[in-house]
Amino acid sequence: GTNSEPAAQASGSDAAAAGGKATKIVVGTGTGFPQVCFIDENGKLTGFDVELLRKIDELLPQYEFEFQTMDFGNLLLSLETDKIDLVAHVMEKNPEREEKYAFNSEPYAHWRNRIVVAKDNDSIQSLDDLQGKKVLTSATSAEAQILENYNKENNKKINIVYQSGQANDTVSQVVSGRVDATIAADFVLPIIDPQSQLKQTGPELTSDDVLYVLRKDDADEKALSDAIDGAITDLKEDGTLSALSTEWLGSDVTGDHAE
Amino acid sequence: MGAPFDIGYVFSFLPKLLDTLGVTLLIVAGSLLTGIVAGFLVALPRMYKIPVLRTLSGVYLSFFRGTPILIQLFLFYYGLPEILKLVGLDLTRAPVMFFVILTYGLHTGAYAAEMIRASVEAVDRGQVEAAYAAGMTPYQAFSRIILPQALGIAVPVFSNLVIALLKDTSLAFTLGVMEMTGKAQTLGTLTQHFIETYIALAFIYLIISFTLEKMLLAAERRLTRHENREDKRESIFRLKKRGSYRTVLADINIGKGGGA
Amino acid sequence: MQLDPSFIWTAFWQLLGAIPTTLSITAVSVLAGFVIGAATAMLRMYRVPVLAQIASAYVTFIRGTPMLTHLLIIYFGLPMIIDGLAEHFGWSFRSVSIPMIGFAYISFSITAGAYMSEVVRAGILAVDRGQVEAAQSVGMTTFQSLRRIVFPQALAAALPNLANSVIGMLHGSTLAFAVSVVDINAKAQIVASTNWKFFEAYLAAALIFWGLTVLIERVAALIEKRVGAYNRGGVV
Amino acid sequence: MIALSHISKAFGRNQVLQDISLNVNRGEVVVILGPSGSGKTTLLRCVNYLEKPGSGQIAVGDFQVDCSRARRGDVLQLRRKTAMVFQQYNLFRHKTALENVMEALLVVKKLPAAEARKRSIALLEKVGLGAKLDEYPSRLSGGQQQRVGIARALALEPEVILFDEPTSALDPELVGEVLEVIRAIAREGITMIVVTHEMGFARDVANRVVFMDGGVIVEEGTPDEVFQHPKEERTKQFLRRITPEANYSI
Amino acid sequence: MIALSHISKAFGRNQVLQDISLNVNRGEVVVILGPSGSGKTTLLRCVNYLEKPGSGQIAVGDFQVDCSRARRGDVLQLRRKTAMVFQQYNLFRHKTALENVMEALLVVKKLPAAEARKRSIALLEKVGLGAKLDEYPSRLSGGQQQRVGIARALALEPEVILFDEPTSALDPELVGEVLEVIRAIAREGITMIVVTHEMGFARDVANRVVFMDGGVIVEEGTPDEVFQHPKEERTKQFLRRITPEANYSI
Ligand SMILES: Nc1ncnc2c1ncn2[C@@H]1O[C@H](COP(=O)(O)OP(=O)(O)OP(=O)(O)O)[C@@H](O)[C@H]1O
Ligand SMILES: Nc1ncnc2c1ncn2[C@@H]1O[C@H](COP(=O)(O)OP(=O)(O)OP(=O)(O)O)[C@@H](O)[C@H]1O
Ligand SMILES: [Mg+2]
Ligand SMILES: [Mg+2]
Repeated sequence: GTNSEPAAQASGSDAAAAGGKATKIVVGTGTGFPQVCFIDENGKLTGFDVELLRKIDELLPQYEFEFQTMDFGNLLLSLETDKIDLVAHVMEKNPEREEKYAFNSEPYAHWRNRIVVAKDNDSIQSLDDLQGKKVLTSATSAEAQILENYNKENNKKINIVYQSGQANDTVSQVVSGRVDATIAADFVLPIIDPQSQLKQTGPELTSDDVLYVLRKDDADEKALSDAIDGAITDLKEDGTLSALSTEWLGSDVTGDHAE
Repeated sequence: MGAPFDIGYVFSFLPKLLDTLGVTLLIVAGSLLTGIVAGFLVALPRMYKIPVLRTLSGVYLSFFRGTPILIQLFLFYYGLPEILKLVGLDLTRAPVMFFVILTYGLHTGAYAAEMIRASVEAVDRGQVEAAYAAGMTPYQAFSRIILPQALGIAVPVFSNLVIALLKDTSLAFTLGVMEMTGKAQTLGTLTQHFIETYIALAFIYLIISFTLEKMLLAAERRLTRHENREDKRESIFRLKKRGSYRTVLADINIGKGGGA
Repeated sequence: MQLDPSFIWTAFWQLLGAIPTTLSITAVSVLAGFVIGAATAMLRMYRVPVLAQIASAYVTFIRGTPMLTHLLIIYFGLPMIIDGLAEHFGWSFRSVSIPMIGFAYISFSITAGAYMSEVVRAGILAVDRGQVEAAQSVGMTTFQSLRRIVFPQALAAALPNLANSVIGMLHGSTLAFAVSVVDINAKAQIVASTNWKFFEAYLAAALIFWGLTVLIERVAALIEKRVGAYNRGGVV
Repeated sequence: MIALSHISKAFGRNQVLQDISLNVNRGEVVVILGPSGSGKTTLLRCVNYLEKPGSGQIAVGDFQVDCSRARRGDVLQLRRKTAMVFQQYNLFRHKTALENVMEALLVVKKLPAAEARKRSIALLEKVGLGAKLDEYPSRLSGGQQQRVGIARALALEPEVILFDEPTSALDPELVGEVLEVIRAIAREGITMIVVTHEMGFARDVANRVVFMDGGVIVEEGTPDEVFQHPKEERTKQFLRRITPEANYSI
Repeated sequence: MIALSHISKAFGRNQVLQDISLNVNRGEVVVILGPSGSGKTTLLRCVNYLEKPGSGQIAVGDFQVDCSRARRGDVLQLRRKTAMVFQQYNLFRHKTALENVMEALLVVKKLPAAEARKRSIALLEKVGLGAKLDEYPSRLSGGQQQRVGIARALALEPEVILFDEPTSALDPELVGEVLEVIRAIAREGITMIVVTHEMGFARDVANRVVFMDGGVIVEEGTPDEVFQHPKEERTKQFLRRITPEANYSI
């Protein structure tokens, strides 16, 4: 990564630039997820997802990555409408998404969703305990999918509260008791809650690979997907991936696969 | 809500937000240009009552004034390229800024069209007749008599329009344009000092709109200096005298009542 | 992307459920805004010392800044103030008891108030001074002439602007999602996220907003016709 | 009936009325003449306090007000003893002809609606508008509007009626009908002050003509005295300018 | 000089002018009289095509237009041969008195600025406004505005000047000064059609008086004929209403 432009289209790699004719790939990501994809105090787009892609870009001279940021809720729509070629936002693979989108096959992290409640709340252990309670989540997220699925199977028991993400108020909503819980991945929680006012509780609700999302039935996308898989395997092998994970997420969350 | 309130952050955020002022102003200027062109195109068929076109501009006006700009942004950013693909034009990868300026431009165009029509119509009919009676051609009458007067009438409405546009740009970040509001959010996320960022943000918007308003007011004074009377009677309830077209439009607020 | 017209229809029906939220935000902010606006306008027109300056500053600030910042400042700032005060004075009330939509109500009312004050002011200024003088000359008190002569005419004059403001607030209510209030626009996003048909959902939302706006315009025109009946007609 | 003593009025630094004293007896009709800007309107408006005089006393009937310390109640009482007919009619635009006349009866005199209605209809018939009761002002001709204005003024049964150029906003053809109504009222013995440039009317109806210029009363007397044998040079000059038509006998 | 033949004009179903023919000789001054709505203004506006007549011919000087097939260029030429003075003055509000007069000279006659300026100043001095060259209309009195309007009309050196109630929007005192200017122009032998209710003026200046009602010419003749010995009942009736003052000799 060469540049520290304030965001939208930060170009990807020197390697590709040197290599001449590289295919331009527009990577869609966000700015609202600290440590994963966000803008640092120098105005530079960075984070685990971003830096990993920059590394992958270095390994793939045939591609040149360009980042485009947007609201999380618009990422998949943008992918679908060709605005971007790839979604990188620690996206978890789930059956609903698989139906409509393609994923690469080599995961670069692992996502274990659990219920998150305020530190002093011991009354909640499972989704069943959330019946009649308010649970915060953001529209289009995989966590929303879990809750909606639960409600579908149990005839609307959990009271889902959607947030747009603009106010960045998850922690305060849970701590203040406006909502009773939220759902988050193990490695996400310390990031959004550096002061540890929340805790995870109950069993893993889902356990899925974190992958890049691509368009379905698209040969170019398939080629890209395969190339990325190769690069990720390389980065795993030389330890770069786990180093990145430790650097940004505090621990290595890249090791295992979904059961 | 993160950290406790600290006024110091407000000041430290100001320069950082100002970094992106250029983007905000670019959107405003670009949309304004687009909007005025669109406004003329839409206003003309309505003023000259051209069949079909007039109905079309009616629909245009109704749509852009009838739906929130936020939704218009989505529809244009995602929908327009799909439609254009049908006619073989691929705009999918055009920069976001293009769509943002286009949408704000078309949105502004709807209000500009009404501004143009209302100001031209507010010019006393007798002015045109006097011009015709003196043997001017319609073009001469329009450019030398109507337009200069309509400009003066339009300024206050234009001022509202520009400021509404400025404020509306605060929604462009939803499509990922890193303008001031988007920047404010990233600053808030980074530091957890949300309220301070938004106060700083509001402050900057306030200064800009205030400056714009004053500049346009000066322009209005200049353009309507012929209407200045020496004896301005001050009073809560104004005595309306016939003949001054300023009174016709002075209170019309074709602009928008709220935020988005 | 392939457009699925049938989903526009499906989404449309689901979005109808969010209309009450959107309308309640609009109604509350317009009504409260009108009261705030009328008071503000009066303070300014009668040049009440100090208060008139505060009123002007309020109007300038609100009209010069985006509605989204009002909402966010209220959302983050109000709890800080309330909880601070509550702690200080030992009240049991805490900001948590304010429902999320409450912040939208409060913030948008403040926004609407500033716009309404201009609407009210323009309406009253539109009333010919001769009307007040005529009322005074037949011996009406100031209050009588305001209530019976000025206000009815001001209302008629202000109606178009009033309708504009209502529409502005209707459209502005889309911002409420920033504080987790699910209005029509937010609902569109949620509805779409179950099957990823965003575009169709936004189209449906646009249609609803468009319909509501046209409805408001029509109603306003109807009221204007009745209230302003005296304005039409032949001579003079 | 009316006694104005030492009325002065300034707008900012512009002294519009200077120490004006004028007495009008019960039943008298006084016409005020004078060039534009001489203060005629201002004087009339001072009488019912639409303009607050700087100093002086105003007496209407047995009610007297000292302008330097008039209170709200005094002003209200003064206004209820006088009625005004405006040049621009100033009918309440959102009320029909009938409602315009009824309004003050209901609000100020607190008459029951039926009674107010009956009296208003009678008055409107008197000014020849029995057929226009339910029309809004915007649908009446200027002359008709002015006649509603006169009926509205009469409704309060004021001791004094003040007319400020009641016909100057009318088309020449409509002037006659309004003057006819005013003439009829004058015959009933109501005290009136009329600002007008209608010489024929003044001659016919006025008991006294007052000529003002520059905020002072220059000359006053019977119409004959003022029109035929003006004493002051300024009066002569003014009359020459305002009645060029008088040179041509038709 | 002017020959109107069989001019008809309708607004929607309202037939405002019915087959009107009127000839005005070079240097003649014709006054048109008639009740409100009789079509006087419409007739005047037809002469310079501000209103498009439904049918008929208009000739000004040696230039003739058939209304049923007038083209743009014809209209323009017709308008350049005539000038109009409006009741509401219609001065260009954003131009000073001088610029108002210069405007047409620059734009229509394409005179060089210096020349246009010189001629305009001369004209404004002629109407007594040499001191007000740089004032905007909003700062002039009605009479002054109307005089600028007349200067503007004269600037084009038209063959005909049309006046539509040029004094009816003026305060009584200001009427005289405008009539005086018109009178002076009449003496110079310019052809004029004047719509006015000023009887004295008509008597004094007009060569011919035309009385219109209901879109037709009811009667025409010398002022003496029409005013003193009207032949038609409608004319008599109208004259009685418009000159009630004539009953009082001052
Ligand atoms: N409200 C006011 N504020 C300032 N000056 C005023 C006001 N009302 C009147 N004047 C000034 O007072 C003077 C007298 O005005 P007034 O209207 O009494 O004259 P008038 O004799 O009625 O004239 P006209 O015949 O034109 O009606 C004028 O110079 C006018 O400009
Ligand atoms: N633009 C128009 N559209 C429709 N009707 C019109 C129009 N102009 C005039 N009329 C009608 O034509 C008739 C004649 O109008 P015109 O103005 O010529 O009368 P006038 O004799 O000048 O009256 P006045 O003395 O009131 O000026 C009237 O009935 C009027 O309502
Ligand atoms: Mg006056
Ligand atoms: Mg006319």
